[in-house]
Amino acid sequence: MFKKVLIANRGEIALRINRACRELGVKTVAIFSEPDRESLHVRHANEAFCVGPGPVARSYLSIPNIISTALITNCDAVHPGYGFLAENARFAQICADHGLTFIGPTPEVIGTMGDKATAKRVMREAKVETTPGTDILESVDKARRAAKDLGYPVLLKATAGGGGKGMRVVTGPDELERAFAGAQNEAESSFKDGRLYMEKLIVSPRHIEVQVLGDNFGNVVILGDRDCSVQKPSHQKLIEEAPAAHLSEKIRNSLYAMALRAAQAVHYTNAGTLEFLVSGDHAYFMEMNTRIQVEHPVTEMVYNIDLVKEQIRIAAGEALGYTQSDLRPRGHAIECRINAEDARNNFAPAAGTLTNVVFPGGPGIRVDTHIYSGGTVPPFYDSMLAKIVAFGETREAAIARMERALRETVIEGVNTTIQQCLEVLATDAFTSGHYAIDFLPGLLRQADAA
Amino acid sequence: MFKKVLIANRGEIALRINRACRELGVKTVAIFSEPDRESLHVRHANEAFCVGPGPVARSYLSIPNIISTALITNCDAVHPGYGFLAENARFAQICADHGLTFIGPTPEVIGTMGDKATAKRVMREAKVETTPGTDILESVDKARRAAKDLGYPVLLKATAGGGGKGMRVVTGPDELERAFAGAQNEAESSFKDGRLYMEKLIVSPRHIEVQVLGDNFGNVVILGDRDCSVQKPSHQKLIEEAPAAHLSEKIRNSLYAMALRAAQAVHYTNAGTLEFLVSGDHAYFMEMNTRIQVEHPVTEMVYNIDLVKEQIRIAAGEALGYTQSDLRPRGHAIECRINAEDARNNFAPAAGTLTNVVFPGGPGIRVDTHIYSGGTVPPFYDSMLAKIVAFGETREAAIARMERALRETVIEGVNTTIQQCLEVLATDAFTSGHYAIDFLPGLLRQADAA
Amino acid sequence: MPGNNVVERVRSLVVAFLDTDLVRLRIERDGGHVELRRARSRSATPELAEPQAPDAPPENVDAIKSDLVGIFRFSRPLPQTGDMVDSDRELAYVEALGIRNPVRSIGSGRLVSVCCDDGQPVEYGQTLFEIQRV
Amino acid sequence: MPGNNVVERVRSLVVAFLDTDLVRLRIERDGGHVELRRARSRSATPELAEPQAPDAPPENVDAIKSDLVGIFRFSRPLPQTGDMVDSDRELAYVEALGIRNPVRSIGSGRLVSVCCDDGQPVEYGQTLFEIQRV
Repeated sequence: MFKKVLIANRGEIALRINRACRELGVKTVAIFSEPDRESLHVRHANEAFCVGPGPVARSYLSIPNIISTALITNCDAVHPGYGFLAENARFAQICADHGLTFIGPTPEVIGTMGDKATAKRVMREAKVETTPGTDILESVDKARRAAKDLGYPVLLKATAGGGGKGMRVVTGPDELERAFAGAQNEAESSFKDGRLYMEKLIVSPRHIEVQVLGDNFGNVVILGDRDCSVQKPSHQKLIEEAPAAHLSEKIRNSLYAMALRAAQAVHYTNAGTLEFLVSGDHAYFMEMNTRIQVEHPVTEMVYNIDLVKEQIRIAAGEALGYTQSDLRPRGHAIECRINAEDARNNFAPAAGTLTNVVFPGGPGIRVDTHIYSGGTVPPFYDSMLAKIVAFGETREAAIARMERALRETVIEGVNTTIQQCLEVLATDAFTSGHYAIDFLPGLLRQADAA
Repeated sequence: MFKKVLIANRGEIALRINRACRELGVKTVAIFSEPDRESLHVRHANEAFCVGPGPVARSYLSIPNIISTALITNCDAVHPGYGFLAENARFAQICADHGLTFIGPTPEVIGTMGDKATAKRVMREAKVETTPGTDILESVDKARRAAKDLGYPVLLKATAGGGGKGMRVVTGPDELERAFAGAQNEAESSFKDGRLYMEKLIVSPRHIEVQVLGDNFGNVVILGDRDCSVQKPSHQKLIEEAPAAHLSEKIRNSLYAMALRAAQAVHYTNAGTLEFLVSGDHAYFMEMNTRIQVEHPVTEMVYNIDLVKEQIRIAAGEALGYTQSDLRPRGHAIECRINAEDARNNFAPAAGTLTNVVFPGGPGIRVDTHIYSGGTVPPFYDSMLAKIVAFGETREAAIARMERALRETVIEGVNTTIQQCLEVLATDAFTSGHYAIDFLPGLLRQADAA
Repeated sequence: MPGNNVVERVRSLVVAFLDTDLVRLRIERDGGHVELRRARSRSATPELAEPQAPDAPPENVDAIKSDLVGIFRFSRPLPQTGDMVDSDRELAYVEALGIRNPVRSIGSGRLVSVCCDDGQPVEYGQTLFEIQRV
Repeated sequence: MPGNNVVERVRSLVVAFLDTDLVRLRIERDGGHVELRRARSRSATPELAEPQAPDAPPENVDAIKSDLVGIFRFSRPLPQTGDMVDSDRELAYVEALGIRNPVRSIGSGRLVSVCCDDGQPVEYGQTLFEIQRV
């Protein structure tokens, strides 16, 4: 086991990693930016070093200062958490170059999965279903034939694209020519590369993801699924649950089989998540996150496994202590993300001083948070304040528990998503478990119209 | 199911009951004393009524005001929690007389178990082992013969006794005459009744208790055991765990069998706990608590059962939804009681304003508390501020988790038992699981001597 | 609480009270209470005295509070704001567990507010009436 | 941040600053900073001026801070308290990832404190030296 781990993150996930380390008897080094000096993750670590000012580029993304901190404190490993440097293959490689174990998969796997085109190709080779699509389309005629083959609606995408630039939804042949020209022009002006390809548009899909864990000895286990379809219009997740409701055994088995093939194909090590779009009887691979996810606690609760401890054990060279058949999920868990955001104003992030903070407790409630009464929310970072997780023997019990927990929660000083989460929990769509990724945007439009 | 429940308590247990009710869709009415107006249990209930001033005799023990509150708010049931009126048979009867369901066993069973002599007799009839002892001893000679039969050390006790008055430990025949006279005089002057009886003194026993649950249809289940041997010199529990460590299968089976016979003998309904002294291969019944215990969360964590919801369901006339063979404990849970007390000064209780309160979170941690930053601790009540419960797959993992959770906990404004709990956790006796009820008093004497 | 101690406590309370801007201080504890009222300030110059604001609480007003939990009911004749009341007038009763517990004016004065409706549930310590002592 | 806005902000900052008892105010933000210092008060009468208390911070002192994380090492000649330093004197270096990053006096003055030991790990923003500008 490691002697000392540098936690290259802030906020609740830095605390989460600190907890796992302390419980394993591993010492910790926190890094922090100047406005985070009074943060709990700083207070709870064995040592803490300021690595830069507020802006992330000069602190939590400052690879030289982070590596230097790890070296002068004699750390033997680095846990990147999520966000920041967690999926930066170069950072993973630099850690290795300095004799530090990066707690995550290899730089090669991070690189492969980080490049969406390469990831899709690798997945197809591993017989994982990906969204049907084409190669580069040289002309509108070729696009027309491709769309007919795929079936409308389709999505035109710029091969150099990103951030929605050079992307067009095409619902029928009438729109194709105009959409093609528009996308081409936009791609040309944005990326100086007007080449387009086409994908089938999956209408009203569910976002279902599968948790995998692989050790350095070729053992891979699947730790079930999570439904993360309650997403803001920006596609950021707001509420997640495990397991996904109303998922047919056929789809579930197919998802698990694909995830296992994918992990084995790339010799995946450590924790990772395969994200799928599920529509009807089809599941399409979207991307793989080569890190711990924000929503990992729901899986921990139904599997009674500490995923972050598992990450550390695996990175330290330990073999998984169980096989797939030992793993039995139990009950149901739901997570609500409590963000410093104004849900009535397009989830605009808020910063400020927290005048009063009271979290819920009692049976089946887990709270992961870095905030406290009198603390501040700096303007530089992710707006997530807390994750409230509720466990119940049944999905219904978990929802009832989450509702009472949210009603117990007090956060004064900034706007939060508590009320928005309560509104979601009260809908028929959510209580019945029949919802897809267009659910929350639709609910918000209704609220705006009312 | 009930429509509305009156919660006849305060503090964390009032919140605990409120949570169970809310999750079951049952409305709640809180009662409170004047200094408790800003308490969380008041804030979270659907309705709340002040029933008197600070002193308990005029508020939380004011049966007329409590019953009147239940009636004018149209409650159909009353949950007494623990302490206050929880084991008051008369209160249970008054509830029934006013058409209110008392969430607990029948007044008759509460009365039987509340009278220690009757309880012991009933237990012996049910073939439950009780501390060996005698009837009234008319003379020193009879006492000498009885002591020889029982084997020294023995305990002389006043039949009218209480609070340690008229009680003497006798370690050998030389001390008997003097002890008999002393106890007799003390009993005579304290109770105007000098009659004495004798019990075998159990040296350095463990306090092990068994949780039972019975419904109104004769079904009884055993929900395992708890070790509550970490007790202050006043015999108040400080740390509890489930299951008890190093309990032989023989003793465990015997405890469960006795608990089952006892519960069946009195047709026990609702939640109850049988407390035993365990010494070597022997277990002696001490008393039965006919209510929910402070330490119930450790059982909830290893059995994944909500005991307070079960209490409510049973009282509402539902049958247990499982049998003994469905119940499988898993892992290990430890509870630390965080009291407003000065452990360095004989656990003297403290009152005041809480200037800063931060509770631990993350995986496997449960916090039951009514306190918050800026709240007050009135001088009138029990000094318990919070229960921190840690779950782990193994006892070792639970201890490591508890330790990190206690280190994360911040309570400023009053002295607390956090440091004392950490000191216990660090001892060889506790980590090895080999400790008895004289463990904490011995540790405190060592600290005083040092 | 020994007698001497009480005297000492009240003395230090008075000293502390005179050091404040308060005109009235009432401390309730364990069923007893102490009340201090400041005499009209001798140093206040008449020129500076302003007419009392309309929403300022009238002076010498006692709250008649409920000492139990129950349903509030008016007694007859119906007490009304402005009524002059006798020293032991029964204004209302609080019904609890089938018993009518009378609410009396405890001293005479003018009824300045009726704080509850007939049939309303009331809690311990809830103000039922306010009476201006004359 | 548009230029006009900056001027406006500084103006209101100056107004607020003059309203306080502060003699120096430094605000750092996003890598930039604003510093305000009060001229010797014209209204201060010499009779009232007391000798400076021994533990009061000396005026016109700049902290030389580390802008990276590493191991602090003195340069030669060994800088000592009381030394007069030139405008670009290399006082020490912070070694990080095998690179020696020099720490300079950034302007001349008298070295009033040496805040770190040789070989000590230092963090971003940690004060290494204090220099009194003359």
